[in-house]
Amino acid sequence: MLQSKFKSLTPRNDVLSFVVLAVLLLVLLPLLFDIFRLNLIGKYLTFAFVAIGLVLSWGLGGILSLGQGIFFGIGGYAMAMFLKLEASTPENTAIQSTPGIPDFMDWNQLTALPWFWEPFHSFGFTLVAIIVLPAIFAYIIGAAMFKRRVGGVYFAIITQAIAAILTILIIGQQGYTGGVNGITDLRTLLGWDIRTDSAKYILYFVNAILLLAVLVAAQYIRKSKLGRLLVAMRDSEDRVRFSGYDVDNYKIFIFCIAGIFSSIGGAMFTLQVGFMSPSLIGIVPSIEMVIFAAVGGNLSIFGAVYGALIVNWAKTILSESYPEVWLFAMGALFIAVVLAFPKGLAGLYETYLQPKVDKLLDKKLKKDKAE
Amino acid sequence: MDNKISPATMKRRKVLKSLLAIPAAMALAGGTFGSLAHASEVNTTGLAVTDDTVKVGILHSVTGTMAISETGSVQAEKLAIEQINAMGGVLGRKIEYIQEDGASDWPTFAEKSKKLLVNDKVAAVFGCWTSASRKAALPVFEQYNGMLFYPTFYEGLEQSPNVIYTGQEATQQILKGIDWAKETKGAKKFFLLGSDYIWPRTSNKIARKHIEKLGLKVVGEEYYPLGHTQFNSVINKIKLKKPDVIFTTVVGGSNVAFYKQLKAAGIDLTKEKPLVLTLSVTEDEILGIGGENVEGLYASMKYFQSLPNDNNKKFEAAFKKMWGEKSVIGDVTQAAYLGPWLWKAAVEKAGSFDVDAIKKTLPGIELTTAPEGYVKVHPNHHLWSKSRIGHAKADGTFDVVYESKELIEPNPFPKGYQ
Amino acid sequence: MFADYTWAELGSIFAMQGFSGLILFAVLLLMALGLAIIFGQMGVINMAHGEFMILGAYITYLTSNLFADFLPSLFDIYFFIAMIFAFIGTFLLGMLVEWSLIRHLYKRPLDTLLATWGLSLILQQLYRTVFGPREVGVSLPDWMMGSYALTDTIEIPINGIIVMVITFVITVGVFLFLQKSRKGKQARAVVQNRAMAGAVGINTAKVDRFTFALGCGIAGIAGATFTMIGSTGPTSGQLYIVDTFLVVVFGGAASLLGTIASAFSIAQAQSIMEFFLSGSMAKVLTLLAVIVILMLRPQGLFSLKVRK
Amino acid sequence: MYQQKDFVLSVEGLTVSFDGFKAVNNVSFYIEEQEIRVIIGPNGAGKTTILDLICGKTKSTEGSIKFKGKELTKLREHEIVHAGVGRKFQNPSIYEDLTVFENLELSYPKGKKVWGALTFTRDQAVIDKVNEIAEMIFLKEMLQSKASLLSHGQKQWLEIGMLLIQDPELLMLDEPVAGMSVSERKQTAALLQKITQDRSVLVIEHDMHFVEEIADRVTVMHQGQVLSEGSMDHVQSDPKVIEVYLGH
Repeated sequence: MLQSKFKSLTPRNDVLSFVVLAVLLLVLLPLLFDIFRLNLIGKYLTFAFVAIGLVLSWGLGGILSLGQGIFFGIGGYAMAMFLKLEASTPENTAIQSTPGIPDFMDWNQLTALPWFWEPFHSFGFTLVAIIVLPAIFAYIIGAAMFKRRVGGVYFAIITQAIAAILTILIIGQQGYTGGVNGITDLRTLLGWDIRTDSAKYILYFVNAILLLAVLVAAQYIRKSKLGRLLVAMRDSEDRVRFSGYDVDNYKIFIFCIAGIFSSIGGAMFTLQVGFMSPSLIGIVPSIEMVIFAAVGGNLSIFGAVYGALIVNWAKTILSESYPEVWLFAMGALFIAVVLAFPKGLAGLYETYLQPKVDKLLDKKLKKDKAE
Repeated sequence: MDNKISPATMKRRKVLKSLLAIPAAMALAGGTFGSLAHASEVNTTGLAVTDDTVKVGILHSVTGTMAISETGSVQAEKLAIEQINAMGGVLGRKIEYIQEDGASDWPTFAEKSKKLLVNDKVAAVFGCWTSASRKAALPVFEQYNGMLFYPTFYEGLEQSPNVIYTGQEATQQILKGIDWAKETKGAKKFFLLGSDYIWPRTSNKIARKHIEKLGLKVVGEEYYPLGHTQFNSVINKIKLKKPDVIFTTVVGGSNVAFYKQLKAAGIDLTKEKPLVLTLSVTEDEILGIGGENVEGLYASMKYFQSLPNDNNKKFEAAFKKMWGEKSVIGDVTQAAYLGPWLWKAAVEKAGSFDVDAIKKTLPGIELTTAPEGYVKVHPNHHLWSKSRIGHAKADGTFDVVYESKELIEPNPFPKGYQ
Repeated sequence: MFADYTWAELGSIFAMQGFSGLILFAVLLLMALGLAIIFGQMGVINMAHGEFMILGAYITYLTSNLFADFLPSLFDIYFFIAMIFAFIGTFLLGMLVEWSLIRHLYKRPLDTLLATWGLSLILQQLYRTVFGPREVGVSLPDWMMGSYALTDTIEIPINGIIVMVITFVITVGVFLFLQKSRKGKQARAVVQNRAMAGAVGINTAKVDRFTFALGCGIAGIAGATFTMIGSTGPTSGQLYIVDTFLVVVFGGAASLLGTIASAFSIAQAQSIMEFFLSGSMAKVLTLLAVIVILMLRPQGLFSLKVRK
Repeated sequence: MYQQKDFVLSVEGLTVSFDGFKAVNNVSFYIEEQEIRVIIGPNGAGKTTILDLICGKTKSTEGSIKFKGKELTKLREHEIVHAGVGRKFQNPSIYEDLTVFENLELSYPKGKKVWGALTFTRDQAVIDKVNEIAEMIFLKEMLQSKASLLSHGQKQWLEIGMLLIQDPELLMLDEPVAGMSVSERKQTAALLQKITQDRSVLVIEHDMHFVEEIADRVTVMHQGQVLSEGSMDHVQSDPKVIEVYLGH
């Protein structure tokens, strides 16, 4: 009927993908791996937040940002600032010249907490900041660029430069930011020790559930008229514009959404890994995040999750066993993704596996189809 | 932190050790120590220790931008481990190392530290190079009670029961160097230049305080982003300010650019007008810069390859035998070499691989065979060591022109310099 | 900050500072020229541009060893031969890369970014395997390293002059090539209208390969030149990539004149700010200024106004 | 002033220059309600640029464009669309990755703000309207096909359909029959007859037979300027027009 959509987007397949992923994340992986590996997987999954955002903005909207590390960093730093303040009680920091402020500030002769750190005493504010700050930042960048019709390659390079600037700034302003070392030695969240194994289990599940929630949100956007508009804009931006849409606003919106997703990932990264540093913001991590999305298939939000998991997994395994060859392998992988299977893992799945899955499902769901 | 060990355990361990010493092991052990205990008693915390092997970790960047700097440390640690094994190992056990790549990425260092401690259960880890990588890994070592031997000279401001800092902290490297510049060279005006991150900034802070304490003057302080390659502007500023000493803490690829451009701008280091005193150029860096470009440079650190003592001659010969005639040894490389030896001494003194046991024995451990000369572990887990000034020659080596008489006490939280 | 100085001192410092700005201009321009062809003319986002430059630097290193060992008498001029080798080496690698990689991606510019990023990882590891992870020191003949004392207080770095001369020659060469030579005209024709160029009998595949390889070859020359002022290591190339892209984009991607203007303005801005501010802040402010201007004028400094 | 009330569109003194080259130079013309106006002229005469200027794709250097008394040169593209101006491009520009249904649905005048698009639901009114338009543009059977599968002519129709669903008061068509087969052309002419009944239309066309068939009045452009204007017979007998066409 009219409600039916593309074959590749049929809800049935999406529901299946979602269930499979949920079972994998919430049941299989926790059963299969010890907490050390599970914590690593949790870390990889924080990059999946970024990759999902990229699928929306790049895959759907055609907006390639090479600066998603900016937003990952905003969320990560917001959370890290809160945790650091909690860790810097006057008792814990008694040996400092100014007890009660983070250690790196003390080393840099700050004698009072900078004003912009103050609100991060509040957990509520921190949570709001994790969502609102990236949205504001993305809005400013997006409004400035899209209103002036900066797009494509230019947008990619400018966002990359912004990531570079942010890194230089954070490293240079070490008294306020912890500099190149980042914000480290984070211990408790509202009094709850996040370093214990049980806390790591819980954080893993929180992270996985958040990721699934973000997937649902992404799916909703993709399925809404807005999602179709983004696809339409990629095909023919002018046609959309002259159908009475303010195209720029849609781009800004989706860029903000991608930023918010990344920021949530960053915050979860800080919680699970226990620190945040500029090395997660700069050009290299930002490009790697694009590559997770590309490997997964830049049109598939589920692919993004698998892409982030598999590339990071491969990186860990390869660098453990063959530290000298993993760069070769990574390089080859990126080239292969672009040249041999441009639709990424999702594309492979759609070509080879999905027809079989469909057949299976069709058999079982024949009765449903009768209506 | 649950670093404490119950007194009962301690007692039992001591009793067991004296009772169960296996005489047959004496021959195996090559006479360096008296007893070979069963694995379960020298290791009560489930470390990867068997009756004849013990696992340790080596954790440095083999790939990425830091690989340049960290290679020497890996080589030195492997050399020390091989030598210790040739002498019979530690408590009669051969050291097996598991090497992990930190990939110049700080989260990776944390991740790999955890892998080494949790999965591989290594008895000690030799590794990290940058402060950032150490800061990232440190909570892991504290949480899982591992022992890290960290080789790089660094900014101080840290003291962890789970880390032994085998390089110098900032005051050890800086204070004597500035004293020397004042006394020997009559320096009055200093220009401070560094890469823009925590080590140069902290070092320059200490340097500035000390310079001002001595009644001398800082005429400029400048920082450039890591990896910056254009120094002509700052060189012009230096020319304008006419300092007696350029005190530099520029690192990495920027170093190469800085010295090449300094030379091209007509500042001949051998003329010492101004004199250039660095904390960050070791023999390793000179390989990349080219000896002819730094001839006349002064470096303030604790070790130079040309140190004329016997320990160092043997070390240099062994290093070159293992890693090739062309290899060079810098300050950090030597400090990395100390790690396995300090660990061995502490383990043998404790008679146990347990981290809590060696935490107790480490302070006060001495090495008389260190290439840099005698060193001793301070209760603050840093090393007592000498300050030295080297004068670079065109062939890329240093002449040692100054050596402090006494060992300098490590002072990672220097009062009055913060 | 100038109170204690005589006018003569200040004058000579400003003269030297102006010269520093010019050197920086030459450096930025040389970095960007190759990319201006590859990215600006062909639309290929070559993230491995820095690695091509470093290949040029490594070739220079090898050549210098070769001369030092076998032809010490000619060591004084080896550098120019090394530059030719660097050009040939990177040109050939460029052809190989175009043939194996880039030619499949002309319709997908953003994908070239990913593929060439992969290429840059592979090249970095290749350098590391072959030359070791350490930086190599490229020894240069003595006459290239000193300075020339113009007056008592004004000293001009000789390597700076050499960089400027090389940049000038290469720029003029590229300009003449694109504007006057048959191959250059073909290259421009292909860029402007691939289908039409093919229809009038231009072998577009061949022209593409040549153009890409030429850009790489120029990167190789740049890399060789930068052994005079910078470092040569497996990851040194990454230091250049952001600056290089910004220069090209800021200039207006398709315009060679724009690239020149952009290199000049960025160099002067940075050089002046570096003198009054700390190096880090100068860098941040320069980048910010470039981005703000790009937001106001997204087409870059110079661009052809065309009917779209 | 009173004069303008009768005109749907009044273009006055319109000029645009690209780097000194005046693609449109001091052009004025007026379109009445329900009028079908065709602009003809040789390549490069500035015809498409005129449409670009009216719909806001290109910003004018000088002059004014008034649509029902509203100045368009100050408005942004989507505001011009909301004011009631629809425009079809020369090359069919549709969304190849979406179905015909979705193509039409996206042009439906509802949910055009970000929030509206997020919460847009496909209700019966939308479905009915899409069906009605699809019928009109001969694509009823193709609703669920991807637009990339359509023939060139069908794509042209689809784009026209996308305009119709917005119900604009001024419809601008850039070469609507270019690249069509003879039978398609006939169907299109019929379609245009049907849809132009209650709105004003501005068409660019080369095909003189087609122009004759549909035009109320014709404007001839040459080198960025209006050369002649009037009924088809009038401009065909205008010596200036003859000179330009035959002189080439």
